[in-house]
Amino acid sequence: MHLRSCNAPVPKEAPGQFVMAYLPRVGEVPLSVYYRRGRILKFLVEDYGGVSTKVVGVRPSSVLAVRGPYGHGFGLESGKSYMLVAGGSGAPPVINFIRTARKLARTRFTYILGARTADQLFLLKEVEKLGAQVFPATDDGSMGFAGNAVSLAESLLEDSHYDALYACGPESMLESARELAEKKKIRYEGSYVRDVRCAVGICGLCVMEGRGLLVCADGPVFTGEVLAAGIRK
Amino acid sequence: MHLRSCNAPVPKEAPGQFVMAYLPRVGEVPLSVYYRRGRILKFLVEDYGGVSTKVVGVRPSSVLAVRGPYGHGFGLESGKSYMLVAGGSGAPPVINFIRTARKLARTRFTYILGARTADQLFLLKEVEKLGAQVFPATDDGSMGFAGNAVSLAESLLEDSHYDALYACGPESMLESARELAEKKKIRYEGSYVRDVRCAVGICGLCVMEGRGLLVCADGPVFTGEVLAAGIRK
Amino acid sequence: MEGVNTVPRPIDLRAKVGRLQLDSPFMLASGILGNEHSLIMRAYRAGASAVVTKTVFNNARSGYTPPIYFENEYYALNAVGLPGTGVEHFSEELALVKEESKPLIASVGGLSPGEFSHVAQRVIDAGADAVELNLSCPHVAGTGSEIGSKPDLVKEVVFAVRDALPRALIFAKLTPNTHDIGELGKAAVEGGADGLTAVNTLRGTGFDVTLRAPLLSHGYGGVSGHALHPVALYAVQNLRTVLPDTPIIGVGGVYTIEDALEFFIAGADAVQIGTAIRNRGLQIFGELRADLTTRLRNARASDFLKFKEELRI
Amino acid sequence: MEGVNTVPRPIDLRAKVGRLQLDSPFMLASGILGNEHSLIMRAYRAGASAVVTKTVFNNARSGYTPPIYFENEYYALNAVGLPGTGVEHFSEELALVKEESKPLIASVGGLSPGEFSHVAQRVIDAGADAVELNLSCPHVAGTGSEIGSKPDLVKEVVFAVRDALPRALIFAKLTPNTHDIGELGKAAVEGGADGLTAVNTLRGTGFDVTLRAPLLSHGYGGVSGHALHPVALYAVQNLRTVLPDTPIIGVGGVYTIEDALEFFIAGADAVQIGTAIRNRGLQIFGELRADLTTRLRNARASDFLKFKEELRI
Ligand SMILES: Cc1cc2nc3c(=O)[nH]c(=O)nc-3n(C[C@H](O)[C@H](O)[C@H](O)COP(=O)(O)OP(=O)(O)OC[C@H]3O[C@@H](n4cnc5c(N)ncnc54)[C@H](O)[C@@H]3O)c2cc1C
Ligand SMILES: Cc1cc2nc3c(=O)[nH]c(=O)nc-3n(C[C@H](O)[C@H](O)[C@H](O)COP(=O)(O)OP(=O)(O)OC[C@H]3O[C@@H](n4cnc5c(N)ncnc54)[C@H](O)[C@@H]3O)c2cc1C
Ligand SMILES: Cc1cc2nc3c(=O)[nH]c(=O)nc-3n(C[C@H](O)[C@H](O)[C@H](O)COP(=O)(O)O)c2cc1C
Ligand SMILES: Cc1cc2nc3c(=O)[nH]c(=O)nc-3n(C[C@H](O)[C@H](O)[C@H](O)COP(=O)(O)O)c2cc1C
Ligand code: FES
Ligand code: FES
Repeated sequence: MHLRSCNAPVPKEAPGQFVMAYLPRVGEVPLSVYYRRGRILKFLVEDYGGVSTKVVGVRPSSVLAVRGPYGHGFGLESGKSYMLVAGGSGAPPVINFIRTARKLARTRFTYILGARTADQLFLLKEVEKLGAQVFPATDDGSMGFAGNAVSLAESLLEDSHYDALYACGPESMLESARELAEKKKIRYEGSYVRDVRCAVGICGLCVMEGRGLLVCADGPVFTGEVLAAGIRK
Repeated sequence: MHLRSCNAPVPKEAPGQFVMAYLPRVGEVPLSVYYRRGRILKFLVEDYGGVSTKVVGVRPSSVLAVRGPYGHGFGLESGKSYMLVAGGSGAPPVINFIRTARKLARTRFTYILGARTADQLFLLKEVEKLGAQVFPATDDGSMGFAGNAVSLAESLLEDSHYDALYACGPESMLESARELAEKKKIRYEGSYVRDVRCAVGICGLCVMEGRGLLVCADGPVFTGEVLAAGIRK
Repeated sequence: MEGVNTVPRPIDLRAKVGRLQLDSPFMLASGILGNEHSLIMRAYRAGASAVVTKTVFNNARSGYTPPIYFENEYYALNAVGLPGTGVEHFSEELALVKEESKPLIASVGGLSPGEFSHVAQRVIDAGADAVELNLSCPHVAGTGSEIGSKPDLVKEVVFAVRDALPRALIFAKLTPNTHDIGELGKAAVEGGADGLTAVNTLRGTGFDVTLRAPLLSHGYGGVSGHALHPVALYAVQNLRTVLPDTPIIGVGGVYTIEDALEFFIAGADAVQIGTAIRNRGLQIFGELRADLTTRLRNARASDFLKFKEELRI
Repeated sequence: MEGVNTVPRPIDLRAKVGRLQLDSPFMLASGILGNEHSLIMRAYRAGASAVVTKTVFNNARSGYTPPIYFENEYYALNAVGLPGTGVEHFSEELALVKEESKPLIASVGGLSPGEFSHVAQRVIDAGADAVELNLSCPHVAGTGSEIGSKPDLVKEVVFAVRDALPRALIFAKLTPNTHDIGELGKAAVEGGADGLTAVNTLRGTGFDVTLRAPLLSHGYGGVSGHALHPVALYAVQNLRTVLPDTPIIGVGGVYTIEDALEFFIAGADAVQIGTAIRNRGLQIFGELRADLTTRLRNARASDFLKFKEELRI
């Protein structure tokens, strides 16, 4: 997991939107903006073994091209309490969301980061500094809650009320987060990953199968209702 | 000689600029704007036997396309006295000039229209109404001055001072007008005709030979100095 | 009588491309969202009169890795590389499309006449109303325009498909990367095509000057959008001249009703929309329908087919 | 030392296209103002490193009647029809061009190999430094791309000119209206061309929907400007691949220094400017020179030839 920055006059994005980052002679990957300040963009990139490995390996002097931002981010309202669940490389858009949303009045965040083991947990301090309540969860119990992030979210939701559950991570995690929110009758938004190639809603490759929705143009963040309704929305 | 109007959202032109008028299945000709009011443009078209003949023959219901305006028009300053010499189809831009310039303070116009015979003189009353002093000249002496328009201009210049001599008509007339202005040491501007096809300064066909100047883009109105200097300007 | 409420005359937008009946002349072009059943249905609901699917091959293809798409204000460049799951799986997708009243046209690819005819047979069996043979993709080796730029190969491929499917509706999609598209059109018709789709993208490329790198991972791709429009219009005009009676679908740079009308003047029977979907969304179909209705009304025409005939020059 | 006045390093913009020596890589394209001696001299004075004249034939040609030109924000369409006074008169024009230090390249047309070689001989005799064979105009019957789209004819024409002018500098200007521009380039080189100019315009057309009429009197014409840019870049890239050592001049949609740099990345040795003259005037030459100087300076390069080699990918 590395931190990369690059200069690019990319228009300002909303948390949850993504860009396409192109490393010449290697490839282009969709990345959520983790941090931005003026022309500086930062990403958190997980090493998946393909293009991402090369992106992780770029030296600070390398030149990357960035196009975007694309898609739709997380809904944001002041005066609400948000339960935020991140897994793996799902952290960046969620942290960016907190960074933006914390400027709003009477807005509360609980941030859960799930991973297999303590080594894979990162940036917890940083998120704490942003004013969120932070709870780690590890499958092996090596740090924080022993179990998956959504189970932890469920137990926290027993104790206190939240207006919304936002999630970003593996699709199985998103599925259980969505079910949990439905059960609790609170707003759900999740950021989904598909095979994003054109990123502009023309090639169809990032379809949410059977729903007529495109991750790149209609998402990557979808609400529970939109996911349920699909093209009937 | 006919009067035609057509609707077109052509940007406002300066007197002396021209448009390209396209009559489908017939052709396109450069025409000076004779009159404009809002989306109504009027032209005076002489029947030369080619495309112009067909343009002259269009019924009021026909649809024409107009592109432009193109080129540069006559220089215009208030407080000056202008000697304006028109021959044949050279009248339209000159009349348009008077129509625009008469709104300026302390500006005087003398308008000479030359033709072979009285039948070919036209719109004299209209120009008088615009506040110009009007002098017809005919080769056969059938109306007004007997002789060519430039000779008449010369004799008028003997009697009183003018700041500038502007001319539009056959090239031989323009040549003598230019010489006259040079002799009298007054400003000269003339509107020239060449084989205008692209009208945007790219094909080179409307070149003022040996001068590196384009009628469509640098003209159709040229000052005496520019004509003398050519590309050295 | 002015001032009195009058019921506007009903306007009939129906179009016909040979035996293909359309509720308007505005179809979705191949490769644009037509790779999955729910996207196809979304296009129908947005007002597309027909959908041409993503080109399908016999076997699965992964296509090219990103970057596969570039755009500026003048054109789009793409080299997607014809990814797909293969005709077996794609036939299941086709079967899931529930839209009885609008034609579904399967775009068929192949590396040989045999593959074209096999895939065509499979998609027709799966319920496609017609096939469009992709003889024109400019950036995949061994298929597309490599076949489609040679009249004899065009004829051979179309003939193979016609032979396998004597009664199917067959369109041949042609490449503009040729000196003589009329020859390609004639070859397709001789091979047995019912109609032509003109055109696919033009070969093109571009570079990121700062990165000193091609804009597309494949190195080059296909030019679509505004830049393609005049070339596509020429193709249709030329095909209409050499094949006065052949059904022709125009495609290339249709963004507005004017762009579409130019195709009808040139001789097209219907048009497909591709790149403009990126800029104007699928709602472009509804907008074009509304704009065409207005045009017909203003021309005091009640029927697109007649209106179109009168546009022709 | 910052703050101390330093003399900026001298920047050398000289370019080389084979034996053609240029004071910068920015040339004027054929058909753009190159029909008369005073216009040619105006282009030189504005900073063009070389001028390619309007294409000249043996006999006078009147060309097409207006409308011959259309433009929108995406492209220009033209069908001027190669008007000219014929080589006899044009040779006199060439002789009037007084510019010793910059190359004058005569664009040569013909309806047969014999006409090409005859006209080429006349213009070289009249003082042209090189000829560019117009094997690519897309809208005149019997010449241009009708010849230039067939490798065997390309070779035959170039060979005839080479035969007549063993030592002359010969460029062949190629058409993008082909499936395989590499083949055309190879044929020209086999025929004896010193270098290639890529590309001429793409066939295209358009209609005025209100008038129900073609935008050009000829019915169709050639597409230039922005729309042509990706197609021309592909042509140069492809030619550079199949002909690694052949001098290549890129032309098509150069408006900015970025557009030119893309051509150098693709493998061009110099570029020609056409349609952009309409938008940016002849002063574009001075602007491009200034912009290239800045680029070289920023890259700490002092010399275009080296800079260009490093750009190549
Ligand atoms: C909107 C969006 C935002 C993203 N933001 C980030 C981010 O901020 N940080 C980050 O690290 N990653 C992010 N990703 C994921 C990232 O773009 C790539 O998918 C990931 O880096 C894999 O790329 P790769 O080329 O290394 O892997 P590949 O070579 O493509 O594959 C490596 C392995 O991962 C699997 N894999 C790859 N992609 C997928 C997929 N989409 N679905 C299922 N399996 C897959 C492959 O099957 C393979 O086993 C985002 C993705 C999307 C769609
Ligand atoms: C800037 C500009 C503005 C103009 N404004 C007007 C206007 O307001 N009203 C108007 O009536 N005309 C105007 N003209 C002239 C007009 O555009 C045409 O040149 C004229 O109508 C001849 O067209 P045609 O097709 O009928 O003649 P053609 O068929 O071209 O020729 C008919 C005869 O006229 C001769 N001829 C045609 N053009 C020229 C020429 N350029 N030089 C010398 N001889 C020529 C031909 O040799 C032939 O004998 C203008 C021209 C220019 C360049
Ligand atoms: C992203 C993209 C993917 C495409 N994929 C295909 C394809 O699979 N099969 C095909 O025949 N044409 C394909 N095309 C070409 C289009 O169908 C169409 O012919 C072309 O884009 C021109 O139309 P447009 O200018 O409206 O986009 C594709 C075009 C684009 C932009
Ligand atoms: C008005 C016009 C006239 C042209 N005439 C010629 C010509 O006579 N001979 C020729 O080889 N190319 C001719 N061309 C093609 C250009 O030289 C050039 O190849 C083409 O326009 C692409 O470059 P651009 O995009 O910079 O304009 C002409 C182009 C235009 C726009
Ligand atoms: S990635 Fe192409 S439509 Fe989403
Ligand atoms: S008419 Fe083409 S340059 Fe003037």
